[in-house]
Amino acid sequence: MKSFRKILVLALSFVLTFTLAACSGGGSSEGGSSASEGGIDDSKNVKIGVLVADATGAEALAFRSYYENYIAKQYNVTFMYSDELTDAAAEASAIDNFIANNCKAIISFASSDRPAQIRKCAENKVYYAVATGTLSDEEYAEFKDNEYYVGAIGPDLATEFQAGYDMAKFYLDQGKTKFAIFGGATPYYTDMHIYRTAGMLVAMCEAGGGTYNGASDFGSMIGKIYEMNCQLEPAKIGSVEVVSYIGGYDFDDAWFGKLAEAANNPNVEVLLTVGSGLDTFAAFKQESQQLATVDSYTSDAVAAMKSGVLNYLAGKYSASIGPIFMATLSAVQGKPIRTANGEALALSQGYWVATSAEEAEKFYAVDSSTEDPAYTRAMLDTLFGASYDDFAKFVSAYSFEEIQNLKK
Amino acid sequence: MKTVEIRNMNKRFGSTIALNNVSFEAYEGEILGLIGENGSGKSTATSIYAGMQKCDSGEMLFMGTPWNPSSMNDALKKGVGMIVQENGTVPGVSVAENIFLSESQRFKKGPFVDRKRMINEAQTALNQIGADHISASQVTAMLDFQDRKLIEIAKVMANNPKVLVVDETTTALSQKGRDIIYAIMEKMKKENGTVIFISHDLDEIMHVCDRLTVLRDGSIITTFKKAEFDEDAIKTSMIGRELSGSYYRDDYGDPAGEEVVLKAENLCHTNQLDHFSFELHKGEILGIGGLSHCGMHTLGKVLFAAEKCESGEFTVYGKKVNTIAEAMKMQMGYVAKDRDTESLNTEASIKDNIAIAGLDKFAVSGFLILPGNEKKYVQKQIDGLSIKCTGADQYVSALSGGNKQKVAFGKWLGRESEILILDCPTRGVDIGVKQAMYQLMYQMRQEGKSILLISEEMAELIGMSDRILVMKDGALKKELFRSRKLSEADVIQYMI
Amino acid sequence: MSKGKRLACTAAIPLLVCVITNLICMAKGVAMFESSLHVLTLIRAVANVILVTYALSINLNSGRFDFSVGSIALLSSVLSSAITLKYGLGPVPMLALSLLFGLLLGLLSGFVYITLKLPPMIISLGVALFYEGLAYSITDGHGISFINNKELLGFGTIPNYLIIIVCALIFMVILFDQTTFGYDYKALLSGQRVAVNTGIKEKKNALICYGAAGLLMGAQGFISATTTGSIQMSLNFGSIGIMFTAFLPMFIGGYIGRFSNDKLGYLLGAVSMAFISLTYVRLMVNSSVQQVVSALLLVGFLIYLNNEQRILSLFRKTH
Amino acid sequence: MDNEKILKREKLRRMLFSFAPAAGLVILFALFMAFAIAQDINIPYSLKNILNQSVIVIVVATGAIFIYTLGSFDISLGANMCVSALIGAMVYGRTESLVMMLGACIASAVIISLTCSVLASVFNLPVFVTTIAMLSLLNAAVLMLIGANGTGDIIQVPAEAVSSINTIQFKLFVLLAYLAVCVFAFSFLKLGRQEKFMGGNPVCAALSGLNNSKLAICAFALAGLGVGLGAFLTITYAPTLSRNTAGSVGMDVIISIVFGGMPVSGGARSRIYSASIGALSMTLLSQIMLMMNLNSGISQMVKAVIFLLVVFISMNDGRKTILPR
Repeated sequence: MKSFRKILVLALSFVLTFTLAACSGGGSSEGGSSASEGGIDDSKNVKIGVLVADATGAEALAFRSYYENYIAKQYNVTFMYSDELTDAAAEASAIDNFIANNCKAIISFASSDRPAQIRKCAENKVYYAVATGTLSDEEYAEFKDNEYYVGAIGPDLATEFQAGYDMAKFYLDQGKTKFAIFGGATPYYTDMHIYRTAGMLVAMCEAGGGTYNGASDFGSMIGKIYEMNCQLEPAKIGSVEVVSYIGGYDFDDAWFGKLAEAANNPNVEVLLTVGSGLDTFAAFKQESQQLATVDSYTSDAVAAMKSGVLNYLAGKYSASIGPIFMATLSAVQGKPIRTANGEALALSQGYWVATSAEEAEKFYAVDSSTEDPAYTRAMLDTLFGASYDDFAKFVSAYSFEEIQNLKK
Repeated sequence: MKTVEIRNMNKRFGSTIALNNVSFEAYEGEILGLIGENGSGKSTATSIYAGMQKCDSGEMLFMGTPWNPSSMNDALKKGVGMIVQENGTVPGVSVAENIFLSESQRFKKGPFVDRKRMINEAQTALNQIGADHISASQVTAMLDFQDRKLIEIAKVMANNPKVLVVDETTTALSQKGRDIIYAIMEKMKKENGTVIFISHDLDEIMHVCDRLTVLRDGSIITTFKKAEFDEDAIKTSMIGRELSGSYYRDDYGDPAGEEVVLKAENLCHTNQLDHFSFELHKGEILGIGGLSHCGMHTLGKVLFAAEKCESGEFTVYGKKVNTIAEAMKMQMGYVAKDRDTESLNTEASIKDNIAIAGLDKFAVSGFLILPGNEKKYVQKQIDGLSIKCTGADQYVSALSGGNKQKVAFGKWLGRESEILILDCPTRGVDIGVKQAMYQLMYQMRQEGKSILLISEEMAELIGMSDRILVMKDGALKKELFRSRKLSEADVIQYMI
Repeated sequence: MSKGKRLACTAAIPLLVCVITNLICMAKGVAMFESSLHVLTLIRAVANVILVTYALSINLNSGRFDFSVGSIALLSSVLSSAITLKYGLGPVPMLALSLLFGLLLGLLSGFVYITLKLPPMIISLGVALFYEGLAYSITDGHGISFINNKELLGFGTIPNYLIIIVCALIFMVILFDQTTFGYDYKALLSGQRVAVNTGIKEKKNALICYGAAGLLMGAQGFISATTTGSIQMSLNFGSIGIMFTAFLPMFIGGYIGRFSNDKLGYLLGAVSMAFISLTYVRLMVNSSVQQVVSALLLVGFLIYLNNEQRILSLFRKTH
Repeated sequence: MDNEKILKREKLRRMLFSFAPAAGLVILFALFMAFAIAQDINIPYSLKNILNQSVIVIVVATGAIFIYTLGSFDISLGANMCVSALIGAMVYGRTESLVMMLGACIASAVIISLTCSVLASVFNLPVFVTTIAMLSLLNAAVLMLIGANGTGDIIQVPAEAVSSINTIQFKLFVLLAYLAVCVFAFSFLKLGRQEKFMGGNPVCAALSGLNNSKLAICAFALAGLGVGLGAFLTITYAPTLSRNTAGSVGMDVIISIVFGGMPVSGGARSRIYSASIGALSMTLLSQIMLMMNLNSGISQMVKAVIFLLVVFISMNDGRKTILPR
């Protein structure tokens, strides 16, 4: 009868859609080279879950391609990627999914509620590591002895402050005095962006000899920003001036209007952005102005440096998440990398800063290649089961030149 | 020359048989009457012929050639026009656009539509049928029901069809509108066209038609020639059986109760009610009669607190009533004229419709509804009114007109309403079911219930009411009392 | 209603909004139009809002709620910019491609609607998810960026936006007031059953509606892409946000439409919204205040619209 | 074919159609088990996980069914839940009592939900536009609440405070208790029948003594209760709240209700259990997508196709001559 035919169609179409989708899905890894020296056991496939905070940002995609197109090809590991996780509940569900799918470890880019993530992984005997991020001091104190907490490698808040400071200082030293600042997610109280903005302002205070509404050093500046409910205002800082400030990611007509307004201001010399400079000021920038941002080394960013749209790029190189992967693999295979008294990793890593097209191109060449990235398998293998000091020495040599020396 | 020919046509709507092997024909220069109960198939057959819907099987010929129109417009262009009973115009557009609905192609000048030419041609079409008081550029929504029907007529006549179907249009029109239609039909007849005239009104049909075909339950019964027209013969062929027992009430001496259950004083409401006062007694059927716009329908709504009157007030058992819920607590019930939107929810089942008004009646300790109690409560009404259905869960939309009305009655009888306001309760119901309704009304009267019978059918008022109040322009014109000698002429003189 | 009064009522809201916003700016010591950039910001806002308002109103007026407008703009701009960058084409070919893809995506959405015959809101939920997923898969999540392409970014000038606005207005007025499709559309709008019985082909009409809405959203996608030089991907209904910007202008347009052509009414509604956006820019209003003001304006105007008689009679009583 | 046989077929067909969503759920579950066994995942943990992820959407969607039954529509439920959760967490911060937190969540959710319906009925605005305006107002309120609380971008409840009740048993208890209340109100109280009738034909409902604004208030209150419980469960599941909390709940509720076979226009065919079926089906579907490890674009496309297919089979009775609106 007509209705049974419909139910049959339903069943058939399900099976058809899945088989179609299944074969087009990401192929599983081909299995890396067999057991190599240093005792890495490549015989058993290790499943690692990755918690994604931003599924469409250039930086996130660059990281993903390093893991999926290089690491997964070199080692016998499979990466399972979550959807974009916007809140703590989504993170908890994603971790549960990974645990259910027998993931041995989880590398997390999501930071809504790190303690909850670590507790859930520890409860279920799954190793947990923080990529391109850090724990706060209290958090580190709480989890440093937990054997399932591998550690964190990435710019700590001091490094974020430094990135903002260096960016502003680069132009202050050139005598620039009129700035526009894009505060990004500051209004949403996102620490990373707050500390970068604070860095810029402190650098301006030092160069301009004034204060920003009374604050001039690291501590007072952070307090001042929170005091203003993270809604910053343009202000004169001695001889330097923040001509205009925009915060938030509204992407509506008014938001574009504000960005255009800031860039179009004739006496603004430098456009400083805590992030996504290409998606904000790039289209409105005038020839005479300089645009600085914190982003990753993508082909678009490098092309922008070449064409002069972008003039200062501080970026995390995509291979920077290699060491944390190796630390996680070591822990999973029973050779955890701990401090003398058994504490987890907590290493800071900064940015590659390119202020000219050639530099940017040089960084990009290394960063984007899937044959010879910044950290190759050979280099990472030296970290397998390494002592904390050797590991720390390797990680702290993160500038471009130091990495080239490590390669030899 | 045969213009219209239909051979062995069958049509079914879900479970109800609409046409069962129907064949008939009509000739040039003739007005063929079609008469029959609701659901007899007369509207279905003609609407299939006029292209509004398709038949399941059967053959159709027009002027001798096979005939299968794809839509009403297609049929109209090829010479067969139809004027439907329900509203056939689109309110939101101009009169001209209604006249040339889905024909805007004809007025294309290059890629665009020549609006001026469309309005001019529409105005000529209106003037042709004598409706020149309507301006073609006006928005249709601003016109009253009469003028909107004239627009439909103008639209059909603009294509000067060879065959014209008039489906129960005259009943809803004013005298001016009726005269226009009669003139058109005479003109068509003179010019060797064919008119198929469908109506409920026996006198009108016998007066206008040359031949009369009778349908019942989807099949042709017989055809009368003008000479053989006889009211009783036609009536019996329509119902197919002698009406057992009396049609209306046949008691004339039995007085109504003395106790006043409902008292209304000087009710006023815009142009609908003009200081209308009356009393309704226990165990009385009080008829309210008048032309369709005399304000009696508004009276029904006001007494059920569905509409607020501007001044004056009414009391039930001495108490004022402000909301429908209060009226229902005072055991009042209201069967609306527009059955499918105001009395029934056709989206829901029979059970839903009957139970909704009586939830408090079968709720355990006032709030708990148990499916068992509900089923019992509903089944009592289904059996009591002998509603023909597959079960309480059948959707009301699948029922016939008569059964729908029974469900509407069941809704109020279920909660033992003592005072019932019935607004045209037997409109669009077969004679068989009508008779059952009248017997039910009489039985309710005997049980001491009071009924306010609002009706546009004189025979019904005279046959059923203990007293008749005739209304005109919102005011009480005349009070008449039940008597064997009371005739329709006595009542009509106060209405017009 | 006399011609003069009709004209006055038509211009009332946009003029009122323009005056009030200018007063607010002056009160804060900021001139509304200091440089040509502000005019550009205003005109770009008008272009963006009017295209979404027209696209949404085509289907919403005939009772068809449509969540997929945002995703059509997203996917059509992704497809058109991908081809433009691959073959090094200029902005005008990109606009043409964007319109074409918008039209095709709209027609596909309409085709799914007339075949499955499900309530339009459900269809639009499925279609929005599908188009977002397709855009993500095509660009593998990266979206598209052409900030180095001065030629494409250069498109955003006042004359170009004005041309798009005028073309949209002419397109809507002609399509809906002059063509046979327009006549059938209006008939279906207020008398669906009668129109279909008389012989109007509703399926064809609905298909053209979805196609026209898609075309308009193609243009909107092009404008927002060439504004920033990059197209951000969005998943899980990330793209439906843009439709909420169209509700206030649509209601303003509906009100103005009583006194003159409703297409013009939508345009004047969009102009009013653009003035409000420009005020947010000039006063550097932060986004949460912006959201509250917009929400209050929407509710306020709706309260007026739905209680006009009560308010007017109240007004007459007090004077 | 005589009359009886046709009627029987008609009844059977309608009954089968109402089972299509349930059939969809069973088929999805079978596919999930097939993939789970093939990839040898930890099935008990995964099933617990599915319940954990669906319980919040089921609770909110079941409450929302009362609004949909009336034929109206609410897109601001997610934003309401975020605000209520933030208020609940702030109340916990000051009172350290879970009961107070629960009370605060429910109270604020019900009040917000009622303001929406009161705003619509007092000023007779179209409900769906009122909810869109509420969406913006609530999003702004979230930022203000977070600002006022002054603890950075989050408002937190200490994890150990809620860990005792962050268990499957507690969630099942809350879910089943709330479902019982809703099923009782929907099927055994006057409210349910009156709402179904009002959703089908408001004119006839009024003439049968039903009070539209009273029913709307009850509907929005019950929906508010659902949102309040959802907020409480969100806090227990993930005690760190931010402006993005419950970001996707608004749309998940609409998808789940429609996927569960509930007619968008409400009325007599509304079913209270369609939210549970829809929510579970969608979660199962996401789990299957995850196991296939597809790129998120493709998995969203597959989800869209299946969503339209199941709704097509469960809703299409094929006899419609004019296009639905």
